[in-house]
Amino acid sequence: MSNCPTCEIAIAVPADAVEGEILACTGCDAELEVIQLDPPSLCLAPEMDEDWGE
Amino acid sequence: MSNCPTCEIAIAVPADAVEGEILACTGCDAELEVIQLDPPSLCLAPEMDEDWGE
Amino acid sequence: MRIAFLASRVRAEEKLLLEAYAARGVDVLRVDPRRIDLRVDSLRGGAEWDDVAVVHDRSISFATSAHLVEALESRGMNCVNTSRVIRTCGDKMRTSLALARAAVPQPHTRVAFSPEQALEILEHELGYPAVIKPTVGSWGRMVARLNDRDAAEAVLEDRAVLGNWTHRTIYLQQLVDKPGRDIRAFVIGEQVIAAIHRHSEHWVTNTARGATTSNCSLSLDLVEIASAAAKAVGGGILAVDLVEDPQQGLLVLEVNHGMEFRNSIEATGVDIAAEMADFVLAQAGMLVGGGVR
Amino acid sequence: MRIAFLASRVRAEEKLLLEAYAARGVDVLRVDPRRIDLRVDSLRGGAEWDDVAVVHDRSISFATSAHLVEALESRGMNCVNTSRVIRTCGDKMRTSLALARAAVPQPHTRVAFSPEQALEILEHELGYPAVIKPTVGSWGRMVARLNDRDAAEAVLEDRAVLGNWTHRTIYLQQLVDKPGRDIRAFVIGEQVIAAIHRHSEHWVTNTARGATTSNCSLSLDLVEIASAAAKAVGGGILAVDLVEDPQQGLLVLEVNHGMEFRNSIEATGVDIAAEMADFVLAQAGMLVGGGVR
Repeated sequence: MSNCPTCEIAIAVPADAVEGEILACTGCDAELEVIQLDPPSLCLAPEMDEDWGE
Repeated sequence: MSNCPTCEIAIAVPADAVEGEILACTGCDAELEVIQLDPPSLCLAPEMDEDWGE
Repeated sequence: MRIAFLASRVRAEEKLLLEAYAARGVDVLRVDPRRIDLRVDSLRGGAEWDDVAVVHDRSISFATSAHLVEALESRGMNCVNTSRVIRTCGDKMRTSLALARAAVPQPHTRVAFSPEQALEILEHELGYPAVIKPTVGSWGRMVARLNDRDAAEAVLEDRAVLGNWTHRTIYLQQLVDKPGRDIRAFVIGEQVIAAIHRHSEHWVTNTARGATTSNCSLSLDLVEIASAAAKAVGGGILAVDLVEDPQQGLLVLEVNHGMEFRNSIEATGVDIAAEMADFVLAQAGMLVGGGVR
Repeated sequence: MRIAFLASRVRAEEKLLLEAYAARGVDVLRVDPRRIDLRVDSLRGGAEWDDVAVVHDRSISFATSAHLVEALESRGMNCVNTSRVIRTCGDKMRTSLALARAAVPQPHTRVAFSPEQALEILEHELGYPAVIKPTVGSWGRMVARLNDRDAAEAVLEDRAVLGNWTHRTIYLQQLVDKPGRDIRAFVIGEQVIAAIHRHSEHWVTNTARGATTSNCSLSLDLVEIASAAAKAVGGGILAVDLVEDPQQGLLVLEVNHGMEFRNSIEATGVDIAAEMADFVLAQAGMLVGGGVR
């Protein structure tokens, strides 16, 4: 478990999560990035930049 | 002769001027571009862009 | 031997790719570009790269991709895609030129370097409706439909005032009267492995903007033009976007070097991640006769 | 046969070049990029280019230069400088990589793709004072000296918040303790034709920022490193900026593809415009035995 840095709701980081994965917060819908796995730690995902994409 | 589009002072466009040449206004120091030679016509030169230079 | 996998944001695609490598027993060095300390004054250093046989780039930023891959290539590393392909696909004007050099059909496309000239082209050549696209960018962002001169003047002024210098190259295109859908063809190496239709009520048919997908059968025409487009930009792992023009037939809109494909696996029945992983491994001589070496 | 001269803003340099061509009796097609209607979907069209033997690019915008020259090269035209050279010189990270590949000495230089990593590099590798430069840009603009961590944090945050995506590639360099001056060497083809010292009380020694110039004699060392730098980026008409480091000797800072030279003619006694014009004409086979054909 970890907490959303925006709304502080507890979030279960899936067992198969990897560093860099994006999760949607179940409380406030914020985009969160898994920055560490053990112990799980979340931060707000960076905003989309203009040159991002495929 | 032509007039500065900013301060309206009369400006003598040199005989050897070419299209695209930049003149400094003698009245207000504005950067002016010669956009036409015959008859001479001046406009405010575009502002410097970030990727301009050598 | 191992592969290096460049990714910051791990999307559904990156998870599928990492799973594909794991299923093949491949040792993967995950590299987050945000944490790389890159020497550019010398090609020495970086012992962790010594046993990397091939680099699979999945960076989400065009600038990062292009710069980082070029730095790794400078060290002699084999990268998929190559920096040349990334730079060509990441800039729509350069893509158009590459397609033109290979005589691959595309919509009528013009470039201007001033808003005044852009308006001239719209008024006297392309007509309305037309489309303006930023040369760099994805997911349909800032791709705008110009239905008349008023719209054109507004958008051109916006970008001149609000945009940065990369918006000064103004890329204009005829609007193709497409039948509510476009086509995305997945090309790996020389091979078109699958294609989808993207359907939308909106004139932008991008899944990032809500388009739905269905399988698209691989006609001879489609295979020919999609593989020609991929070859034109330098080849690799690519997604070619096409439209069906009622008069001109299939036209290539763009070629993507960092394609997303999560919605295309079910639609096509093709394991795109597996095909990609096998191609990358083959580049490093790590895949022989269907197995990992 | 004639030459095409690409320029929007006509600076002192462009006037000198046009005069040099006029003095040689060369027919010049002046082309203002702001008024070009450029087809990129096909290589046909543009009859006015048919009798152009060579293109001399003096566009002041990097994006315009790179895009337009590549489009003209796609039509088979011979351009000075080439788009490859423009793209390498116009991006400091790519310049550094090109110099590194050719083992040309340069200051310690690192690149980061996140502000956090940039701070790591400053704290643990480069130390303070250090220099941050935008990868694209000239005239010393946004080249900032970072004397401590506070300055680094401020500038990195500014560029992350206020900058565009081209600022996300963070280029960091050791500050060279130069003796109040740097060197600019003019290289045409394989030849170093002249060099100047640029003197300034300010640590940025750029004439656009008030530096004064004096002649710099062409030592064997200088000629060797400047011509190696020019060759490393692809050759052409180039200005190589160097600093004299007390320990490391001559180091290359950057290579300019669209050099200014108005203040260097008197200082060096070399007619730089004439040398440039002759080089361009020679590329087109228009200069034979010292005269124009």
